[in-house]
Amino acid sequence: MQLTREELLEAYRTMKKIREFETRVNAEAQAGRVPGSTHLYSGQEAVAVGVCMALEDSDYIVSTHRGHGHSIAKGCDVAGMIAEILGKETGTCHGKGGSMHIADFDVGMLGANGIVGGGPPLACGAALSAKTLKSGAVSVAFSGDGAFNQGTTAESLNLAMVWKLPVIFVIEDNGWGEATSAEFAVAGNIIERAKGYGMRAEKVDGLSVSDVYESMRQAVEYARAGNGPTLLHITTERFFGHFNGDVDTYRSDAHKADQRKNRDCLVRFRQTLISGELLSAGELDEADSAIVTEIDVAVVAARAAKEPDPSTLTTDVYVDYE
Amino acid sequence: MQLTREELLEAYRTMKKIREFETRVNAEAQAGRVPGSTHLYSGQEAVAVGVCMALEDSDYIVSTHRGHGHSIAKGCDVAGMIAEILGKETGTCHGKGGSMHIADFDVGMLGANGIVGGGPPLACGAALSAKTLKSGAVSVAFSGDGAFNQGTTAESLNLAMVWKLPVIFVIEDNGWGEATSAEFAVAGNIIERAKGYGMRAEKVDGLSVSDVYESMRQAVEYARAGNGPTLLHITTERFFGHFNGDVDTYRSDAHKADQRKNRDCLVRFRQTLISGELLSAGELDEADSAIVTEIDVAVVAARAAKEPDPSTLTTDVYVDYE
Amino acid sequence: MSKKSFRAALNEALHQEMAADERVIVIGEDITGGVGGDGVADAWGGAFGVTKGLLGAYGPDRVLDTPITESSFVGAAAGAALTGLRPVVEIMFVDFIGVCLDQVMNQAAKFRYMFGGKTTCPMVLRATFGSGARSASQHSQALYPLFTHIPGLKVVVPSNPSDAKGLLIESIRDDDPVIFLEHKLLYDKIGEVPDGVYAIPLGEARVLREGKDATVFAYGRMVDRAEEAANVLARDGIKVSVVDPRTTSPLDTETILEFAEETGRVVIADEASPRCGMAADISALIAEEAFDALKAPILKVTPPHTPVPYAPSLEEAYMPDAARIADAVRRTMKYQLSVK
Amino acid sequence: MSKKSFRAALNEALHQEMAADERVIVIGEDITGGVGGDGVADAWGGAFGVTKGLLGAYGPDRVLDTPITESSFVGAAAGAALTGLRPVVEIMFVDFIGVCLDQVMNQAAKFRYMFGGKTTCPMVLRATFGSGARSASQHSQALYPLFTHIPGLKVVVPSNPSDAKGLLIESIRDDDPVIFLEHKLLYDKIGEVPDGVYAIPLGEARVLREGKDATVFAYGRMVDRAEEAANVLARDGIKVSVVDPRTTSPLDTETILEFAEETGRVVIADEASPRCGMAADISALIAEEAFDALKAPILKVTPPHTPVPYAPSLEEAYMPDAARIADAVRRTMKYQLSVK
Ligand SMILES: Cc1ncc(C[n+]2csc(CCOP(=O)(O)OP(=O)(O)O)c2C)c(N)n1
Ligand SMILES: Cc1ncc(C[n+]2csc(CCOP(=O)(O)OP(=O)(O)O)c2C)c(N)n1
Ligand SMILES: [Mg+2]
Ligand SMILES: [Mg+2]
Repeated sequence: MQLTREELLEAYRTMKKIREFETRVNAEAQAGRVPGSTHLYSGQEAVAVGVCMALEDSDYIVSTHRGHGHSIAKGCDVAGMIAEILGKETGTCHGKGGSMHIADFDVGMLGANGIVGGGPPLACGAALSAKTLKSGAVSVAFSGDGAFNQGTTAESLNLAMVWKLPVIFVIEDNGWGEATSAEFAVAGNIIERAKGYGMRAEKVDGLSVSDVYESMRQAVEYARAGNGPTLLHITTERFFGHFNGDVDTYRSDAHKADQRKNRDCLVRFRQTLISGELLSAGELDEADSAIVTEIDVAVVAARAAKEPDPSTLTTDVYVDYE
Repeated sequence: MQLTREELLEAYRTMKKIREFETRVNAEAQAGRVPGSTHLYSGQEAVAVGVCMALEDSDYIVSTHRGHGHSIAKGCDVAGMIAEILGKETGTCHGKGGSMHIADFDVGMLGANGIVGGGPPLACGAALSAKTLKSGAVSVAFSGDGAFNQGTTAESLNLAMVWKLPVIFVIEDNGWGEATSAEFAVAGNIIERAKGYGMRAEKVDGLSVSDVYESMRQAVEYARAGNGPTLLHITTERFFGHFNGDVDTYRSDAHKADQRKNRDCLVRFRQTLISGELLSAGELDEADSAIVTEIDVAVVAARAAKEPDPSTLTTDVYVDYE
Repeated sequence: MSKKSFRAALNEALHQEMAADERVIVIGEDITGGVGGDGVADAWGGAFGVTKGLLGAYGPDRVLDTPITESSFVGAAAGAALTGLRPVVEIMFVDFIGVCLDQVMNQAAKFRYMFGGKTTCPMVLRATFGSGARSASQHSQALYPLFTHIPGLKVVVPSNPSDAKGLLIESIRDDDPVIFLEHKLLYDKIGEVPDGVYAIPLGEARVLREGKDATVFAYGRMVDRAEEAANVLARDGIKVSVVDPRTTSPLDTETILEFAEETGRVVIADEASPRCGMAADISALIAEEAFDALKAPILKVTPPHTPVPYAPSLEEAYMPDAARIADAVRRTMKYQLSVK
Repeated sequence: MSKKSFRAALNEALHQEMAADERVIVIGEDITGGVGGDGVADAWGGAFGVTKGLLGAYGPDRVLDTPITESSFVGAAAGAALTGLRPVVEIMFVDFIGVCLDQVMNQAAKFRYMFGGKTTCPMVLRATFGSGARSASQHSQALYPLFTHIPGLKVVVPSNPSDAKGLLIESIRDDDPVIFLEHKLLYDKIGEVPDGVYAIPLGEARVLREGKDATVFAYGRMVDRAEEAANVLARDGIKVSVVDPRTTSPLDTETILEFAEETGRVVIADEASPRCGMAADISALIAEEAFDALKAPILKVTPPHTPVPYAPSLEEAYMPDAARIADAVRRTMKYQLSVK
């Protein structure tokens, strides 16, 4: 399906927003202003954006520890996100969650997750709500190649088939789970493993946002029509180390340079847009600078925001906690 | 590979021993002499026997809640087993374990297991010992069709491939997990699911003890040669309800009658032996009556045995517990 | 009001809440039983028959059987609770929490807090617990101390049919995740149970009897045994209060402290393992907040720190009985405070 | 004897035991780090660097990286322990026990008992724990009360480098399953650590200082804070004993009771959640067995019953500090026993 100019520009904007956001988070972290650690999404933008472009606000996503990109693509407010990461009361979770627990129920973002494999069962549950309440919504479980091995993921694939749930399993295969390669850790083949459950499954080039979008669009259509789940095995690139403190010596410098040079989904998309005369360099530059400004404003505001008041330590444990 | 007369007779004996044991356990239960509940193995004898015939004493098996057959086939003493099931101090576990926790380390039976899916990780561990200590042993994880869905099983298939372990996953597919059919609960196909991990996998007719033995023999050879795991998907029949108190109304009487009449592995084996002139009816009858006597002696002794002394309540929690 | 079993009372609670609120769904292994078979449907209605009949009344969209994959379906209940449903999910034996604790401990329990109060997770996890059924080590644990330890969870341990019904209705209506634990030896217990719909607030103890000599606190199946002990003691002129806090979290600290203060002598009879258990929890509460009133050491009557054994002779010795409770009360009565 | 970090002390313990006993193997995620990459091998040596260098010394057959599947590899450790090996298995954060508790609680912990004493399961499960690193709710829990509750497990919570080494060596040699918990903020703590091989028995408390006015019991990172509090109090002439029981199971009840009896005033400072926690456990022990000697309520200093928050302002308020411990001691000192 052909994307309009506006849709392409929006996709570019969101990818750029994620990239810029992560660049600034990394800078804040290096300056010692991020209290915890963060897992940067840079390099994988085409996945989050291609996936979420195919979704409505009323659809659900369940994210991972590497959740900034998913959150932004699903429509979370970046000002709240950066404030959350800096541990401020203006943060998305009022400072209680931090980078790994960003959630925004208004846009169907059901939460990042610090537990590898924690998300797929929850995504099945959201899909069950959609099915039971006949809302027509679909639900997406983002998982990494590492998370794909967790028993919870395997169980969820089975449950989704048994209950015929409108859920899409998006496996973002960046080749690594922390410092362990997928080549070592993932036996066999992700697509074959999904097909073993009788599940519709497709391999997708995660460097192409339009490929991701198109595969996702079909999966959503399939799910909304009541046909059940799909698994998308999307190959992608993790530019940084596993977390902001990881020096990443297990990958050669040559590998990392090559990644940035030849396998950058944002650069590729920009080139495609320009060479295909879909958008001009000027238009894209303009988008870029608007985003840089937006993120900068957000960062400055987050720095200035107050830390949560210690009296809030014991609130929101229970609905009726005193 | 051709089995000798002696081997065939031994296989028959063991199958009969399991059948007779279960018949007596059931009778004891109905008479109110079994304190807990038990899961009868009747109908599945060809699986346990075919599998264990291909193993040495030094090989390991990890069993399930339905473990009597596996235990007997691996060489556990039936007198100890029945005493254990009756909760006596002469039992295999001195009355502490009961039906679901029979184990005998001297014959490589690492334990029945009350947790569905509890066994496969343990079997990987036993295989790891064999590999690390270069003992040449292999390890077998028995699991039901229901247990096959558990995340622990999926993780174990992956781990066995990643670590190239000498482990054999024996999936005993009796079509039911309690009152839920495998048709409902197992999405896709067990063999395809195993192959998704790149694992050697084979479907086997569990009504034929020689088919089971032959497939198992090859899997053991493959594992001992250092090639890694195999999964055997063995179809079989559960004659009784899920446990001794299950009235089993979810299967029609016709189905159950047909099972007993046409899909009894013991009857089939006997017929094959006789019609193939491998063993005579007389020889088999003789074996039968020896077994009936052996089990009867065991039951009578178990009934007469003492209950464990309450002072043993707190022993064997720790090696050095006081 | 009519006589009903604990099982029937729970079943009635489920029926009434499912009838009243479409968002209530029930999930679990064999909670109907017979899916895919050629025999009768709803053959089991749960391993202990608690969900029997729901399938017929509310259909397979709201009464969902599952594969044997607790992590995925307990997690699905949590995810459904985040998105508009009010699932009641069953794990057959609480011992099975080992395969799915993450979805309870790190997901359901923590959502509201981690997300800064932005959501609720109104789910109920039902499970049987307890020793006495000769089910051995992996099917007999109490385990409510584990859940009580985890902030974000509420934990209910009813001791009789009418409480079971009212507490389950309240649990379903509660907006926080609730762990609802049913002692397997109580299912056949009969009691007067109101026919109508009623809810019993979580965190309110039930006082079974008041006596000024000592107080016995007990949950679940221990409540009957405490009553039994109280009857025996009454014959000797010892008057004890028996208090069933009914929920371990929230805990009715007010009532507990009031009785501890009034009687000054306290025995806690609990079936859970002793270390970091509920008996210790209540004892420590009293030792900190009602110390002044104490006339004797706080005595805990619990099983030993061992797994649950199979053989009847051992399991009977494992579980605290009325004699042990009465004996503890007698010991606390005899205790003379030395001058400090 | 030389100065070493807590991390280095643990690493040394692993090296020494692996050198001494071929059956000792190490299993875990990224415990080498870099498998399948084109960069350097043993790049991580564990998420916190504790296993660094083992790969080079003992090779990939004894130092095993894993997929992210805790149930399978923790269970594999248990299975290996049943069959001749002595595995040390690492789960990166103790919070992850949620995905693999069954293999610990229902398998490893219960084998010996269920099987009637016929086997041993000599495995060590290592994990980091604790708050203070801004790791939020799913990566900051203490959780040792969960393990302490489970019969069949031993639980070790070291507070300093030399204890860490001696206790880890003992844990590896112990024939029962041991949960060995390392506070993540202690890894860089430096202390004198003997270079040779030594083992510290499990179940023996360490007395850091003796003072007759009150006793503070503390584990892990709370031990330093208790010492800090004791120093502050000393300036005011209040002399407290500080006792680190070092293991929660077995518990050195003898030393605990001795100090409770001697000082009559007790404060328990603990980082675990309060309900059914270690502070409650120790308090209840004392309230039952040393009641006679008590001169004041037993005070617990713990975090509130909430998940661990992310923001520094909240997390600092969450974790008990020296000021709160000192304050509790002062409150217990002021307490005057009323005549009963
Ligand atoms: C249950 C659990 N085990 C281990 C971890 C530690 N951990 C955090 S992220 C990660 C790697 C995940 O790899 P993958 O799923 O491929 O996602 P990626 O980091 O590549 O995005 C690990 C092991 C965890 N958070 N939860
Ligand atoms: C973790 C866990 N969930 C549920 C159960 C209850 N249960 C015991 S046996 C069983 C069915 C197992 O089915 P299958 O694996 O096919 O073995 P079968 O009974 O057919 O031999 C169930 C659900 C359990 N023991 N453990
Ligand atoms: Mg990855
Ligand atoms: Mg089955």
